[in-house]
Parts: sequence; structure tokens; C-alpha cells
Amino acid sequence: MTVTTPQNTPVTEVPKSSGTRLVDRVFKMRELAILAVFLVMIVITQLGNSEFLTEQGIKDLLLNATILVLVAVGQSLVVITRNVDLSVGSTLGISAFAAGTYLQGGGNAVVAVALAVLLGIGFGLLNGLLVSLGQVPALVVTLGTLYIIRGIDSIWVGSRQITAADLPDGFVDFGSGGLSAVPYLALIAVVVLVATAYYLKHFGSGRELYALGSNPEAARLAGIPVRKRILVAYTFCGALAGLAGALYLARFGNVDSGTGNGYELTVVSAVVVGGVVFTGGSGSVYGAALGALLLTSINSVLPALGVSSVWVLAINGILLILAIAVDRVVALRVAAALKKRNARHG
Amino acid sequence: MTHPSEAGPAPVLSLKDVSKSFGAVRALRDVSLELFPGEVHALAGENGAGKSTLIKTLAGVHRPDAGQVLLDGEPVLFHGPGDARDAGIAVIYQEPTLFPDLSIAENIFMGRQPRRALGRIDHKATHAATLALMQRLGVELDPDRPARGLSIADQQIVEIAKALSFDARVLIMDEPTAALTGSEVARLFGVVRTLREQGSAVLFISHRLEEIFQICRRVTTLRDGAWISSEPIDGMTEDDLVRRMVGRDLDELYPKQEVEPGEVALSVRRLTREGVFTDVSFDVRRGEIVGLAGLVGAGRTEVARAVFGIDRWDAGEVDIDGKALTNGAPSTAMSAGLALVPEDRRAQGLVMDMSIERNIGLTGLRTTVKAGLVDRGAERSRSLDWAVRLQVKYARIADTVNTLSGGNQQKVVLAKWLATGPKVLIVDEPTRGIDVGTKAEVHRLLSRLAADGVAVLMISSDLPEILGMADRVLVMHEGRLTAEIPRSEATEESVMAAATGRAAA
Amino acid sequence: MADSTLSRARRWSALKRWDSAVGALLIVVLLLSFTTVDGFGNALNLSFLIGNTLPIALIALPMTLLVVAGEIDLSVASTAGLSGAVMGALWNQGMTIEAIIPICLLLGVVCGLINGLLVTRLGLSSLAVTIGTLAAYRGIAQIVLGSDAVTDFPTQYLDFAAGRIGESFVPQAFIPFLVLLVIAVVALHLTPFGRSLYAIGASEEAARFSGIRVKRQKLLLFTVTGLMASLTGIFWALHYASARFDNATGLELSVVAAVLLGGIDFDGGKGTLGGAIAGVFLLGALQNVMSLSDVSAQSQIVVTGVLLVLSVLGPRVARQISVARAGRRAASAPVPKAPTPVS
Amino acid sequence: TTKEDVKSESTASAASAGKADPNAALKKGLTVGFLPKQVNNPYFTSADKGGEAALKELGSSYKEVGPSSATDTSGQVSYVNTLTQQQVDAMAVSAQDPGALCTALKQAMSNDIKVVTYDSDTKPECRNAFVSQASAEDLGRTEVQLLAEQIGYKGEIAILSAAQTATNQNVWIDFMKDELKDPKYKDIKLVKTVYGDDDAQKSFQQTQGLLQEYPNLKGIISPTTVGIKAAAQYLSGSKYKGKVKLTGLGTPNDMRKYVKNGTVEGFELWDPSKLGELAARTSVALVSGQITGQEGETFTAGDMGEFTIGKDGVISLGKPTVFTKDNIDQFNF
Ligand SMILES: Nc1ncnc2c1ncn2[C@@H]1O[C@H](COP(=O)(O)OP(=O)(O)OP(=O)(O)O)[C@@H](O)[C@H]1O
Ligand SMILES: Nc1ncnc2c1ncn2[C@@H]1O[C@H](COP(=O)(O)OP(=O)(O)OP(=O)(O)O)[C@@H](O)[C@H]1O
Ligand SMILES: [Mg+2]
Ligand SMILES: [Mg+2]
Repeated sequence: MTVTTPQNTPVTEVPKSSGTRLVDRVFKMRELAILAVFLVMIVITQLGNSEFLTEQGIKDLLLNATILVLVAVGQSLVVITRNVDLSVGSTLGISAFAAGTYLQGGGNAVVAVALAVLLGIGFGLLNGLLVSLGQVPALVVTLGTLYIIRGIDSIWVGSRQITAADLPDGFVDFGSGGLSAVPYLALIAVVVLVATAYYLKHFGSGRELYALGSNPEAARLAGIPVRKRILVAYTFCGALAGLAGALYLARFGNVDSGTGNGYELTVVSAVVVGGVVFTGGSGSVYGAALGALLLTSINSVLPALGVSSVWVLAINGILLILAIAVDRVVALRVAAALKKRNARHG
Repeated sequence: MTHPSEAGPAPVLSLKDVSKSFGAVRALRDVSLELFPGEVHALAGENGAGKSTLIKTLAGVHRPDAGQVLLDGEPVLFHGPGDARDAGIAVIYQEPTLFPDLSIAENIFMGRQPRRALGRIDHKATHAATLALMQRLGVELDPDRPARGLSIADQQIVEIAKALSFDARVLIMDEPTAALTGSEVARLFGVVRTLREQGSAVLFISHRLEEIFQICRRVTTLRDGAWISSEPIDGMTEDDLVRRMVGRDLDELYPKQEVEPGEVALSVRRLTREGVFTDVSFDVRRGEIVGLAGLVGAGRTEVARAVFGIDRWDAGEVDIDGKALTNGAPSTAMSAGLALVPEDRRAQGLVMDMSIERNIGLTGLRTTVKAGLVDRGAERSRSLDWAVRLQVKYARIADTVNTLSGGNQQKVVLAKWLATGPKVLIVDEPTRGIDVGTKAEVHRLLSRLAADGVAVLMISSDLPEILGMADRVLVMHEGRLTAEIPRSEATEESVMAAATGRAAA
Repeated sequence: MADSTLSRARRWSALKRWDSAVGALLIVVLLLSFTTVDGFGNALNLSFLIGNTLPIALIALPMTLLVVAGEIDLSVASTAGLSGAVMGALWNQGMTIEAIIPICLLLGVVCGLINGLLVTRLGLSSLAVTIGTLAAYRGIAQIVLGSDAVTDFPTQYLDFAAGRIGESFVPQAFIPFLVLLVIAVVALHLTPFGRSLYAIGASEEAARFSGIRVKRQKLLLFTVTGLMASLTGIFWALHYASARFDNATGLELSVVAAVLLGGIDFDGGKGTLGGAIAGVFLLGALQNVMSLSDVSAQSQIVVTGVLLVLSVLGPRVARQISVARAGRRAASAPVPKAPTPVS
Repeated sequence: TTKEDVKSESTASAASAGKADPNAALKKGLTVGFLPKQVNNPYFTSADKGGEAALKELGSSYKEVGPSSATDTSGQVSYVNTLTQQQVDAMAVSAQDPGALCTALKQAMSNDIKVVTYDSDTKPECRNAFVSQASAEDLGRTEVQLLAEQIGYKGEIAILSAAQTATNQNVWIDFMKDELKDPKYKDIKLVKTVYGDDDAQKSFQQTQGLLQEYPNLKGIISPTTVGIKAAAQYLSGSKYKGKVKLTGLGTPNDMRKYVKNGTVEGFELWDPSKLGELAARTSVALVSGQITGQEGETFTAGDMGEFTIGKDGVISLGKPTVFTKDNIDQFNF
């Protein structure tokens, strides 16, 4: 197979057309919009409560987002392939408990994390196999595995629980410690995030995830190993859910059979707010991470502003709707502008 | 079954006694075919004859039930499209298969982007290579623009660019020209000739017979899944070819009936949609067939969409029988007697997962009703009636339309709209992908409709069709109507002059 | 000969349709339970079973229509909770129940309308929108009723919502449900409206090009869903004699699971109400039977999950088998003739 | 029909009929079903284990059913129905909702099943007796006393509760507020009550929010085991460790670490297994006819001693135990 590569084309300067930059901007725009909303929110809160952005405050903000960011990054990969993984909450719960059980006997922290990740990979593989080999709707299958994993977790865990007292001190300290205002956990999340984003943009298999989410039939015809890619996306998502489980343990020092219950809705919200489209093929992990940051921050901002917790849920929901609505309106405007330009020079 | 294989180079790719069935449909029966390096080989046959199936078998999409695919004389088994591609076979499928969310450049190079160190994609090189391809095809498409929103023609161009980018030994093209106008077709043929001279084998499918005669050396015909003949084009006439495809002689392709135009049925006044088309005014009278010509992207489809109410217009007015239509309301346009056969049958014309019966029934949901409920009997007889009148080739009326061949799908779209008994019929590329026999059929149908007093607006990129069928020809160029040419003066030259903006309006 | 193969193929294809399979499974489960599970067959237990499944069944009706049209509404449980909360709050204010119920229903209509407008006017994905309103409506319910639990609704209403007809196994509220079911079945399967929902679900663009008023139909559907959700909320508060802001929490997942089990495809354009309702009662019956047989709640969750996975794997496997069979048959059968044109 | 109409027509119906025979023999071979708010919840498991042991001793059998979520009220109702169908002799229920279970519980009582509520009550007419973990008054007041001592009777305090609808928490909070009216607390200000919904993460964030909003906060009372644990975990990893006092209801096993590392000085709880045991013994006594649930009746609950039924059929377990670093190692639950 030969490819017409630039060897035989003159390496003259490629003129970046105006349309290009505009298209780029459309995508950046969505992330910028979320970032802007986030910043405005933070600034308002700081004005209303000067304690908000102390070192401790920033640390809390970042720590709160960490776990959701990780799971949301994994979820976006799956959503980009036009699938979904609803079982992440259950996976998080069971791997957190597994890591905890291991550490209870005074095990090695690194091994515990590895254990959690491996367990996550296992469940990710299961989902991936069902979805890609069985070729069945992801929503149903992962709703099924959500129940199955949750059930297994509760049968296994029963009423046992892991508390901070059972864990090695180093592990728990790691969960709340950091380099001044930047927690270690947040650093891990950032590394994962940047690496994933780089992979998606600059590697063939990463681009193929977008391709097959955009048009599965065309992906098949283009010779993309569709099943393999979907399997990889699910496995990665499971691995991150597992990792998040281990970090959850470190952070909260407290795991029982209910851990991670209902988390899938939060994760899906973060991904959606972050502009990853449910019909696949578009969106970025940065967006998803920003969505996660936004969502968790709302939960810190409202109490910090002294908003009664009775109002929190309603405000949360309304903000969520506003975020996606504003994002949509902006996107529509830009798309309209883009179309007009195209029509003129086309 | 013997094939006239000639001395000289051995066939690079061939099929031997291949059969393929889908459920109860036997799409291919013991078909054989040989492709030689340096030849352009035509594959001809009616809609549903099995051409696309044959191609998909060559491309590794389908695995044959019986028979063999031979590459350089050796039997091969392709496990998927990837295998065939690796063997040097590039395919343009009948329906564009693009990734709407990805840029044109990524669409073309997906899976084989130029790489930098560590296997990272070289985005710059990809961009440059795409620009080069576009230059070769003589089109101006921004490589970084997403494929979403490209017109069918532009999509087809991207497909062609993708296939060319392989520098493949075998290039297979399933109706690549169906959506293209003359100038793009000429460009494409230029490229195909170069490939041929470089020793590639090309398999070409088209329902436009003149194209086959223009560029192909040999032709294989299929009928109902069976191999009929493989022979050199030289010395053949169009009639010979049609006889092999259809099994009988064909009536006239453009059976235009002369009708005295009646009152104005459709009147479009100063219609404008910003950035898309401007100040478009025209009338269509009862009994008249008005052709709407133009280059790809001239805005014809957009005008039709706006008139029907799919898109809103920014200024202007549309009247049917003197009554103004509501802006952006297809349902009121329908009840006023307007019908639109859209250009993209798969996305717009049909619900692919629905049965033929239900698809035709969709336009009758408001008429085939008894006591508020769907009158199933009436629905079925209405659907059956029209499917049969348009000679749709199907096994059962309850089969989903995605099992039909492209041409037969197009007929279902026509059936669906003709069943509404429209006063004004807008057809956008009505014969795209339809075989000659049916094309004549459709033309006769349009003629008869016009004779019965229906006003027909026919958008077509097939210039002979416009010239053969239209009483008047409207020409668009860059979103404006540039000419109105009466039948007597309409020639290829006059229409093309207006379409390229060279003639005074 | 060709004819008999054809009809056999059709019978086989009817069987492999998942919704009929779920119906059959439901009957099998019921029959088995009658004979083997103590306490299952008596009228009281059956009335419990039906009564506790009714809220899910009520919401499953509009949800099925929505999903067929390619949309989803996850805010239903919150709408139910909200109308229950408003009902409780107004009741505490001393309003008459006869005035409160219409107000709550109207509220449901408004909730549905908001969802519908966000989806159709702004073109947002219904999943995203209703995850948002899921939180918002529940939050408003919390603001409205706070920590109150209102329990003192008039006995005749409570009795209606919780009682059964005489000593039979039929809850009184089951009769109105049957009426609603019939209406829904007619609307989805027999009217042009229902037809257009299938078209919209399978291909929205093609539906629009066929002159179907896609947005209007969807808006209507969301509104009806809101109405039914608030009806469910009222029923819930009366059935359990308790109006709290967190009534019916998590009900949406149960509805979705049941509807999915019934063979409704979330890609839209497929499925029947019969399947959905069979799915609802299958889950309800299984839970009842498992509880009676002392199967723990945890194991019940696993069973639900396995059923869901099987519900999609099953038809897939059946299809593959039938395709393989058809292929073998076709190799020997003559080609069916195309109808002869008459023109 | 309005609320007023209903009020006027309803007459307080006595839940139990018949006459108590304090000397009746305790029956054996009974089946008592335990229905906690949530299975797998360590607190309830511990309580139900206590019940199981007592029943074994009494020669009766025990079973436990229940929903896997503490907010699945309809699930709990189904389980009441299930127990009714299974014709147990008595059921011990911790009600997720005071009203929702009523219809089903009345149904059960009319099928001759004795109903005892424990930990969380329903409306009095829907059960025969309620076994209370400690009197609500004791709990509410002692928690305030504990905290006041720790912060030196001065400063801002807040409450981190469970769900806003949690009946028992709300009653305790009312008593806390009442206790705070005492002049000796005049320098203490209750600034806020927040709700963590018995969800670890939510309670965690609510604690964060409290401290950001009230940087001068001196103490937090969390009358829920999940809440106090989450708050302790947050405090121990933050700069507030040891500076902001925390007390409330927690289990020794959960809190051991925080007591030892100085985050928490002292907290309290009753022994849940004793609560379960008393519920079991009350059930058996009811079935045997020793009591009917009327105020003033007394019965002997094995080693636990004699109990008297109070107003509205409430039986109180007694004062809670306070755990500090001196005594915490003596407990394991
Ligand atoms: N995936 C499929 N499932 C079932 N039947 C199919 C499928 N693909 C093709 N067929 C049937 O096989 C026959 C041949 O179809 P094919 O698409 O090869 O025709 P074609 O010659 O390409 O026609 P056209 O000129 O209209 O494109 C038709 O009867 C069609 O209905
Ligand atoms: N759905 C769409 N979304 C965005 N842009 C579109 C869409 N369809 C067409 N366009 C763009 O609008 C312009 C006009 O296209 P249109 O399809 O109306 O031309 P046309 O004259 O009908 O050409 P043809 O029918 O030959 O494709 C083109 O630049 C095309 O790329
Ligand atoms: Mg074809
Ligand atoms: Mg067009």
C-alpha cells in the first residue's frame, strides 16, 4: 500500500485558509465557553466569600474534580465511538473496595492501585467484548453490567466497609496531600488527561476512534478494525474507572458497598456539559474534563456562597441546562457564520 | 461460459463463478469477470442486477457464497475491506461513506496518514497531500473543512480523491459520476486516463451510457445477477448494450409529450436565503416541465428545499395556485399540492429501516385514514399500486428498503411522492443512479404527469436529460438565476455558458 | 414448496421478535410461580405485585413512545416527585384535593413542555436536557416541600390508590391504567401519529422530508410524558400515603430498564408497547417472586442486569441463526419473481 | 376535601387490641423478619445481628430482607408485603418514611402479624411498638453538651445532618436547638444546618462548604454515622484538623482513627446490636401476648432488664455511650 505522501508534492507553504481557523475555533469555542462559565463562577464566589480561594480552598476544588475528571476522560473516549459506559460507577465502587481489602492487610500502595486498575480493565474488557463482538446497544448492555457489577459488589462486600483506620497512613496522606495547593491526585489526573488528548489528536488509532464514531459503516469500509478500537476504548474507560476507584479510596478513606452508586449520571453530565456529542465522532477530553471541573465546582461554590443546601440540587440542574443551552446557541451561531463564508467562496 | 480473454498481460483481478445471496435474494449467480492492467472495464446492468454486490465482493465487504476471487491468478480470501485495500484495490462505493465530523483531509487519509517519529500523524503533510489531490481533480475544497454539510457532489469528489490517493493497482468505481456535472466528469476521466496509462486496472459503473462509450474498452453486462456477456466496446452501439442489459429493445429515452402549458401553478418571487441564493424568481405552469440546470453547488437544491419548506427563506414569496405558502412548513406545502423528491435518497428520501410499504405510506398518513386510524388496507394497496407502476424490483412489499438496490430505492422515493397526486412536483436529480430502462420509464412518467396537468420542476445535473425533457431551462450560477432558455434555444453550449456565468442573464 | 418455506420463515421471524419472547417469558414466569412459589398466587400478593409495578408501568407508556421517536426523558421520576411535593404543599395550605390534582397535572404538563421546548427549539439532545431537568425538578420539589412528609390525604383517595376491587387480585387503580394502556396502544400502533413516530425515530430527516411535523410531534410527546409523570407522582403519593420531595427517586432507571428489556431500541424506530409492558411486568413479577423465595436484594440486582444483557444478546443470536438458515435455504430455493408491471 | 375535613373525621385509632398478660410464656418457634432501611448498611447489619442472636436464644428464627438503597421507599413497601405473604409472626422495621409504609404495615397487622419499628418510626397507628435507640431528647441534648464542652462554650457551630427528610435526625435537631436556648450556651451560635444525604462524598463537600462560608466555625455536630465519618476524613486531611471540633453519632470502628489522630475528641452512640436485640425481644413479647403496646405495660427483655412502654408505644433503649480515646478500644462495632 502506497500513500501519496508529500515527497512528490512541492513542499511549498500551505496556505491556511480562513475557513480552517474558523473550524478550529468552533471546537475551541465550546471549551472556552465552559472555561469562561467556570471562571466567572469562581470569581463571583471569591467576591462573595474571600475564604474561597485560599490554598485550602483551591486544593479542595481540585481534589473534588480529580476523580470525576478521570472517569469523564475515560467515558468521553467511549462516547466518541458512539457508545456509552454506564457501568463506571459500579466499576469504581468495586475496584475501590478491592484495593481497600488488599491494603487492609497492610499491602503496598502501588500494588493496590495496580489491582484496582486491573479490575477496571477486566470490567472494561467485558463491556467492550459484549458491545463489539455481540454488536448490541451499549446503553442496554452497560446498564446491565451496571446492575451486575453493583450486585456482585454488594454480595461480596456485604455490610463490610473499609475505613481510613484500615489503610496505611501514607496512602491516606497521599490522598489529601499535595505540592502546596496542587494535590497529588490532581497531578495524576492532569497527566492522564494530557496524554489522552495527545493520543487522540496525534495517533492514527486515536483518530480512528473519532472516525468510527462519526460513521461506523464507513469506518468498516475504510478497513478500520472497528471492534478492536471499541474494545480498546472500553478497556481504557474501565481502567480509568478502576484508577479513580483507587484514588477515591485514598481521598475519602472510606468505601462500602454503596460507593460509586449513581455516579454514572454525574459522569454522563460532565461529558455532555463538556461538549462531547452523544452521537459520536466529536468532542474532546479537555472539554469533558472542564465539564467535570465545572460540575464539581458548583457543588463547592454553592455552599461557599452560603446557599442553603435545599437549593443546591435545583441550581445544579438549572446550571447544567444553561451550560448546554449556551454552548449550543454559540455553536449554532458559529456554524451559521461558517456556512455563509463557505457559500461565498465555494 | 467462456470469456474472451486475450493474449498479453494476465488479469490482475478476476472473479470466477461467484455466487452471493442475501436471504432469499440471489444477487449474483456464477458470475465471472477479468480485469487487465491498463484497461478501463465497464460493468453494466439494470438496477438490482448485482453490480454493487459484485464490487463489494471484490472489495472484501462480502464473502462469496461460492466461487473465487483471484488476485494475479491466485485465489485470495479477503476477510474485510482492509485486506482488499492492502492488496492494492481502491474502491469508490455507490453511496458516499464519509466521516461527517472529520475534516476532508482526514477523510481521505484515515488509517494511513503520513507519520512522523513515534508513529505520530504528520498533520501538515496530510493537509498538503490533500491540497495536491484537489488540484489534480481541479476542485477547490478546503482540506480542513469538516465533511458534514458537503453537497452530494462534493462528497463524491472526496471519495474520488480518497480512491486516487491510494495509487492503487485496481480502481473500482461504483457510479462515481452520478452526482457530477459535465466538467467534473471530464476532470475525472482525465485522471482515469492517466491511471490507465500507468497500468492500473479500472472497473467503472455508470448508468450514463455515453460515459461508458467515452472511456471504457470492454464491458461486462449482468442481468438479474447472472453474467450475460463480456466484450470489447468497439463496434457496439448503445442499443446493443441496452439490449444486453434489459434483454429487449428500448423505447425512446426522452419521450417528451408536447403539452400546451396552462395556468401558473408554482410561482416563486424574489426568493432569497442569505449566503445561499439570492433573488430567485420563476414560474412553473401546469403541464410544463421546467429544467433547472447549473454546476454543482450552484444552489439548485437549496432553492428546492426552501420552496418545499425544509429551510426557511429570508425574503420573497412562494405561491401555489396563487396561494402563498407558509415559510418553513413542509406539511402545508404538501397540502397545497407540492411534492419534493429530494436529492439524497438515503438520508432524506427514505427511512432505510422501514418497509417499502411503510415508506410509500409515509406521505399518505393524512389521507389513508379511517376514523382517525391508519387504514391499513388502503395503505397497502396504495403502496403496492405505486411500487408496481414504477416497476420496483423487490421480493416482498414488507421488506425494508435498505435491501433494495440503489436504483430501486430511488423508485420508491418517486412512488412515495407520486402517490400523493401532486399539483406541483419538484424532482431533484430524479434519475440519479437509475438504469436506462427505468430512466426512460421515469421520463415517460414525468411526461405523462405533465400531460395530466402537473407542473414539474426538474433539477438535474444530467444535461442531456434536461435538454431532452424540459420545456424551458432555468440556469443557476452561484446562487442566482442567470438565464431562462426556451426549449428551442436550449443547447449544451447555451446552458453551460449560463451555468458558468459566461453568458449575460 | 417455496411458499411453505416462506411462511415458515415468517413464523420463525415472529418468534425471534424479542417483544413476543418477553411476553412468552412473562407467561412462563407467572405459570411457574403459581405452581412452585408459596404465597405468590393469592389475590393479595398479586394485587401487591400489580400495585407496586403500576408507577413504572404508567411512565413506561409515554416513555415507549418517546423512545420509539428516538428521544428519552430521564426527568420523569423528578417530575413525579415534584408533583407529589406540590400536592403535599398545597394540601398543607388547606386546599381541596379536587383542586390540587388538576394543578399538579398542569404542573406536569409544564415540566414536559420545558423539556420539549429545550429539545425541539434549541435542538439539544434529550438525554442531556433531561439529566439537567432531572436535577432541577427534584431540586424544586425539595424547595417546595423541604423535609416535610405529608401523609394525611383523604381516605377515599388513599383507598382508591392502594385498595383492590373487592377481594380480587385487581387493584382499583389498575382499571384506569388499562384504559390508558389501550389509548397508548391505539395511538402508537394504529394512528398516523404513531406511524410518524416510528419514522421520526428511524430517520428524523427523512420524516421531515415526508412532511411530518417532527418538532410538533416531539413537543406533544414530551408534554404528554410530563403529564403522565405527574399523574404517576399523584398516584405514588396516594398509593404510599406519603408525599415527600424524594418520592419515586430512581424510578427513571427502572422504567428505562423495563422498556429496554421489552425490546425497545434506543436508536429509535423500533419496538412495541406490548413488549414494553411485558418487560415492566416481567421485572415486577421476578422481583416479587425472588423476594418471596428469599433471594437477597443484591442477587436481584444481578438478575436484573443479566436479563438486560440477555435481552439484547438473545435477539442478536436468534437473528444470526435465522440469517444462516435463510442463506442455506436460498441456495436451494428458486428466485422469487418480481411482480409483473402493469402500466 | 381539605386537610381540615380529614382532621375532623379522623379519630385516633388504637393500634393494638386485646389485653396484655404479663405472665404469659414466651412462645418459641416463631419467625421474626427484620426489615432495615438498607441491607449491607454496617449499622443495620450490626443491629440485625443483635436481633438474630436474641431470637436464637429465644428459640425462634430470624430472617432479614430489605432494599439495597436507603431511599428506595417503594422497595421497602414491597418487602413489607413480602413478609406479610410469608406469614412471619412479627416484623421489625426501620422505616424509610413515616407514612409510606403505613398501608402495608396495617395490612400486615390485620393479617395477625405484630409490627415493631426500630431506629426510625412510622406513624404510631401503623405499628404495635417502637424501639427507640435512646430518647430523642437525650440524644439531641447530649450532643450539644458534648460539643459545648469541647469548644469551651463559645463560638459558631453547625450541624451536618443526613437527608432533609430523615425523621429521627430532624427530631434530634429540634432538641439540640431547644438545648441551645439554655443561658449557659449564650456564646454559642448555631449558624447553619446542612444535609449530606448520608452520602460520603456529599457530606464531605458540605463540610468543605461550611468551613469556607464560616471560617470562624468552632464545631460541627453530625448526628449521622455517615456524616460524621466524612466530616472527620475531611478535617483530618485539612488545616482544620484539631481546630474545628467534631462530634455526633458514629461507630467506634469508623471513628477510631480520627479519635486517635486527634481530629475528634469524643462522640456518642448507642450500641446498635442492643437496639436490634431489644427489637427482637419486643417482637416476641408482643406475639406471646406479654404486651400489646399500650402505655405503661412492662416486660423483661432477657439480660437487658425490664422495660416500660412509654407514650405512643415507645420503648427507649436508654442513654447513649460517649466514646473517647480512653474507652474506644473497648468497643468493636
Ligand atoms: N445487504 C443486502 N441485503 C439484502 N439484499 C441485498 C443487499 N444488498 C443488495 N441486495 C439485493 O441484491 C440485488 C443486487 O443489488 P445491487 O446493489 O448489487 O444492484 P446494482 O446492480 O448495484 O443496482 P443499482 O444500479 O441500482 O445500484 C438487489 O436485488 C438487492 O435488493
Ligand atoms: N446540508 C447542507 N449543509 C450545509 N451546506 C450545504 C448543504 N447542502 C449543500 N450545502 C452547500 O450549499 C451550497 C449549495 O449546494 P446545493 O446542493 O444547493 O447545490 P446544487 O446546485 O443543488 O448542486 P448539486 O445538486 O449538484 O449538488 C454548496 O456549497 C454546498 O456545499
Ligand atoms: Mg449499485
Ligand atoms: Mg443538488
